[in-house]
Amino acid sequence: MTEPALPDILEAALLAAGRPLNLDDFAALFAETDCPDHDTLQRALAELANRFEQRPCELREVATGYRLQVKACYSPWLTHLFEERPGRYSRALMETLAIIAYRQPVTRGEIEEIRGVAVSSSITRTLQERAWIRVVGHKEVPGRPELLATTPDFLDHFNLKSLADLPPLQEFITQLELEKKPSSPHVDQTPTPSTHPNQQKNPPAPG
Amino acid sequence: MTEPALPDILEAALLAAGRPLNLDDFAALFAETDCPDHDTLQRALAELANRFEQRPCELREVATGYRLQVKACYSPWLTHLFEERPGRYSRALMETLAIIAYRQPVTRGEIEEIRGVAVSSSITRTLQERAWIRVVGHKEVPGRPELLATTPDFLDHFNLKSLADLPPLQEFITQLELEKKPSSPHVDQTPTPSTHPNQQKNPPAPG
Amino acid sequence: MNQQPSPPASDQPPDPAQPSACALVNGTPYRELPEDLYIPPDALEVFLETFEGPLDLLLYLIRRQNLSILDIPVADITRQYLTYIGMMTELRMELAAEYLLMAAILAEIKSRMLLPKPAESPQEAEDPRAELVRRLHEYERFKQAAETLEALPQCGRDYFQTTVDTGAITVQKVYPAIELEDLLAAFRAVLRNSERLSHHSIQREPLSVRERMSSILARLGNQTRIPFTHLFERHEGRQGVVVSFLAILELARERLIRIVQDEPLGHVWVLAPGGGAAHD
Repeated sequence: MTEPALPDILEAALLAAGRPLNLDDFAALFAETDCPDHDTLQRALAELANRFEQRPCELREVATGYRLQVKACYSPWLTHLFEERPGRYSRALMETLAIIAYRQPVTRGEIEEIRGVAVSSSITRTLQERAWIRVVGHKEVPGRPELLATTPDFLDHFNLKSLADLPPLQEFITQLELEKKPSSPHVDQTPTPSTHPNQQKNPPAPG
Repeated sequence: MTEPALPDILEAALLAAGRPLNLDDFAALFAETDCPDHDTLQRALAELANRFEQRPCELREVATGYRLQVKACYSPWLTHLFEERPGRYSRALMETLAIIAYRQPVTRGEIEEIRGVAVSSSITRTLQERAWIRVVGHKEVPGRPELLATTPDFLDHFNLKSLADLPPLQEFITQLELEKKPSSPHVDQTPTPSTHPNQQKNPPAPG
Repeated sequence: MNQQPSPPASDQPPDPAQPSACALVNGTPYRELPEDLYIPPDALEVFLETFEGPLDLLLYLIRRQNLSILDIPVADITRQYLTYIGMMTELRMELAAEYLLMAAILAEIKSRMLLPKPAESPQEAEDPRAELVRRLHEYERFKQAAETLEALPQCGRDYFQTTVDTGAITVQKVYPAIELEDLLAAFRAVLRNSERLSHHSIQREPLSVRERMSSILARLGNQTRIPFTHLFERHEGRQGVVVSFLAILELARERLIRIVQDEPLGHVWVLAPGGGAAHD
């Protein structure tokens, strides 16, 4: 078969390299005796750039050299290639969010006091990225800690019109008290696991 | 701008993915409502393959899907791109790999019987690290030795679509039987089930 | 492409004058290990190490003399084989037990070949070499298969995967889904674990007051100061006014806002705590 044309060799190199290539890199593809000079290379690159106009990738010159990149207009399709399967949020994140929702505006220190453990900054960052919480001010105490509150996006996501649509705190507290003080002491004494175990472990959702 | 044509979208995805894509991967690029069916995708892929004929890369179907690869005729130039030459693998490693490929699933003991020497654990480790082989089960004999088989990545690396595409094993045994003992069942009597010629012709499909 | 990784001796025509050359170093046959070490010992070692095991060594010995595996001159081959083993031992190379086992097998075959064949039932008299021949064939097939495999196009050597930059592609982030019930369950867990919380006064603070506190703070983030009256929405009615008022009082109590009046009977302003004094 005939020897490939210069622009083809350059295209092959750009496709295989996976990194930007500069003129010296291109020159290094060739044996010293038949190495094209920089002018020739540049003309070949110009031809290549032309050739790509109708194709899904384009030749771009960046700081470290030339590279091929997929055109931005393919984003709507290619985004699906790179999306990661969404994971699950950690319990720590969910609890932090719940405390912010019910206790807002609240500082990180106050959340830590309630949960008894430190709130990692990755949790608040995640919640802020999702635009569910925001900083609404600073508490005027030493260190001026940020005051965190929920956003309208948070309400939208959970289909709430306002925070008042969240079940009132009192409901939780009443439930917890029921859990803690079983109405009949018999239940504790007789070891019959069948006695309302479900209720105790998973209190029903508040109406 | 107008919406890109289907082959262009597929080309963009193949260029961007950096791994082989199968028909399901292609389908996943689209919203459910305007997802082309497999026939349409396959026609677009055929068009794409045509389009590449004059270009430095080609569309190839390997075990895990379709991928674009730079044509082999460019390798004289491209080897200069990479500082590290791809390491040649030792004969011991290639022989072990060949036995696993043609005899799978196979135990380490069976490999040792064929090669006449112990299989060093560094060889199986290297093969597993490269994701060319994996343990697919255990043989129900004393010690429950691991059964080794090749992976789709192995096929991908060697540019194969399935194990059936492996070059056929030489049939020395048949020749021996014909020359030496044309009508005698001796070879069959030797209690080595692995030498049955039929088995050797058709390596099992990957699991 | 199809390089023979086997020792270089194979391209040497068999010389009947010296059938038992024990090694070839740079093409020169040596019948015995020279005492004066003209050959660098390393070179010989490398040569011997090219064998992948006893079967490989045997195959080499057979192929070197263009012999058929089917008709091995066992006596000859055994002698040559033992010479190699001897060299390896002399060089104190680590000798795998398999080499010695093969020596034993060869010796056994040799002795059985010497025995007269039983006259009756010639069909069952198996050639003592048959099993070795089978193993040699079997090994040779895979030795060749390994070479064929090695010669197949390989990624990064013969063909190259394409990778282009995807920096221009914007990726939408997909977030985990959570339901309100998940959130409430998390909150129940918090309350269950936090005795302290239930003793606090929060249980008496209606949620709407805290929400209003957040929204007032958020507005102060944008505006730095807001006329007090603007914090009340007429359409919310009396209850809304009460909620806003309680929120303002609570914020002031927690020193999250300042309430100032520049002049008697003038506008009352609500300020972010760090904000400067209000003036028109």
